[in-house]
Amino acid sequence: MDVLPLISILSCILGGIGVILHTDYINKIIMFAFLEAGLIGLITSFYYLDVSIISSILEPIGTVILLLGALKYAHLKRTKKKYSSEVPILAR
Amino acid sequence: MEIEVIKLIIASIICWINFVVVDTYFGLPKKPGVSGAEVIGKKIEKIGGNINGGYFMGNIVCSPDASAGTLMAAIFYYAMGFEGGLIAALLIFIGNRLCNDPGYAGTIGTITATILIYLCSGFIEPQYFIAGMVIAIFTIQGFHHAYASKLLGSIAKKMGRI
Amino acid sequence: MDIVILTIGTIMVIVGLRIFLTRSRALKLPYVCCLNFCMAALIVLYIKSPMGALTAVVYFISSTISSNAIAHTIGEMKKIEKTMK
Amino acid sequence: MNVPYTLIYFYGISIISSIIIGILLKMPLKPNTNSFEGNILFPTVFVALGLTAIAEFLFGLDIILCVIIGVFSALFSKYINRIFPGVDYGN
Repeated sequence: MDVLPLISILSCILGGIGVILHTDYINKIIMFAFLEAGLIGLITSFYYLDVSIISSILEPIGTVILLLGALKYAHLKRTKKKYSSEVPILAR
Repeated sequence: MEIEVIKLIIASIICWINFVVVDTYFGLPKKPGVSGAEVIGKKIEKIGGNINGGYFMGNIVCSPDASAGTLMAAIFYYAMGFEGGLIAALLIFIGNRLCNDPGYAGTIGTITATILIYLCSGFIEPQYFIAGMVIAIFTIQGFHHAYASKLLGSIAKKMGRI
Repeated sequence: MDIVILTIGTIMVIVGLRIFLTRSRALKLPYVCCLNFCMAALIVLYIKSPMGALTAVVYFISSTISSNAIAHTIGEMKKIEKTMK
Repeated sequence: MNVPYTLIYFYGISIISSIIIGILLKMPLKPNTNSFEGNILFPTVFVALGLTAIAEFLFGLDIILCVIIGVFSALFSKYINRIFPGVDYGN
């Protein structure tokens, strides 16, 4: 058995377990990048090169959109808490 | 078997010297080029390393510099011959500009790596340079962060580029 | 088995386990960078053609953009936590 | 170890034509490591080398093709600041 499919399958399994087990969401996104590496290697090992190029171009776009959502969520949570401590009726 | 190990070690040493010298000359340890590199530098200083070596490692993570240039030169030389190194320089320049970096270190590192591989092509085949670059990046980014950052900081101070 | 592919595979397994076991968020990113180097090298050693080299360089640059975005977001979140205290 | 010498002539033609067009376009002479603008040596020569290598791999080389590549690479690095602009993070 070749090395590339073996290591890609190992990387996919480790990344999947890591996405489930980690609790902080930046760690979840880092583990998602780890899983993407294994996925692109697994696509390449079956000689689908065009699919591999397209999916590796589209991968950072999905990561950037997830990160924008995470940043907006953190900012919103901070400001909401401060706002609710001062004016309790209007918050919820 | 022994001669393959010797070729691997020689190629690894050549790649290590090439990318550390080019990156240090173009001022990677001096300041964080992009905003994400500062976080990694501060974190490495907190666990007991050097701040300039930390900036170096953060800049390598956040944009393709001479380390990526050396790997891409070896890859394109393995696939296409000498012209591949020139194509790799153009692609690395575009990648540097996509990551908000002026791109001096990556392009010149790729050209010097291509010339070094061409000079060594009589007795070391290019696939040994691919594995040698992976070993070289493993000794900096993956083995022991504090010791590697102290080593990079001392090299930068010795070259006078802080 | 070739010694080149075996060396890169061994390094990739070690780095993958260290990504999984490190606790800090910012110190996981250098290991991810090392993993990207290993995967690009394995792709071009599996497919020896100009198209394989193009696949490797496109994969490497786009994954570098991804880790750049993750590092920038960690810095921004630390800045938010510092100002909103 | 045996490079055909006509290839070196073609690469030289594309580099020299790109530098001449760069001088005519009034690009800055001294390289500045911190700025994003292209000067007469840095992106021009490397873009010309890369495009000539791609053209050799795809079509084969010619004198007129080399001159066209030189003009195009000089124009590309003249306007490199507009094509790939640098971003400053608001601090």
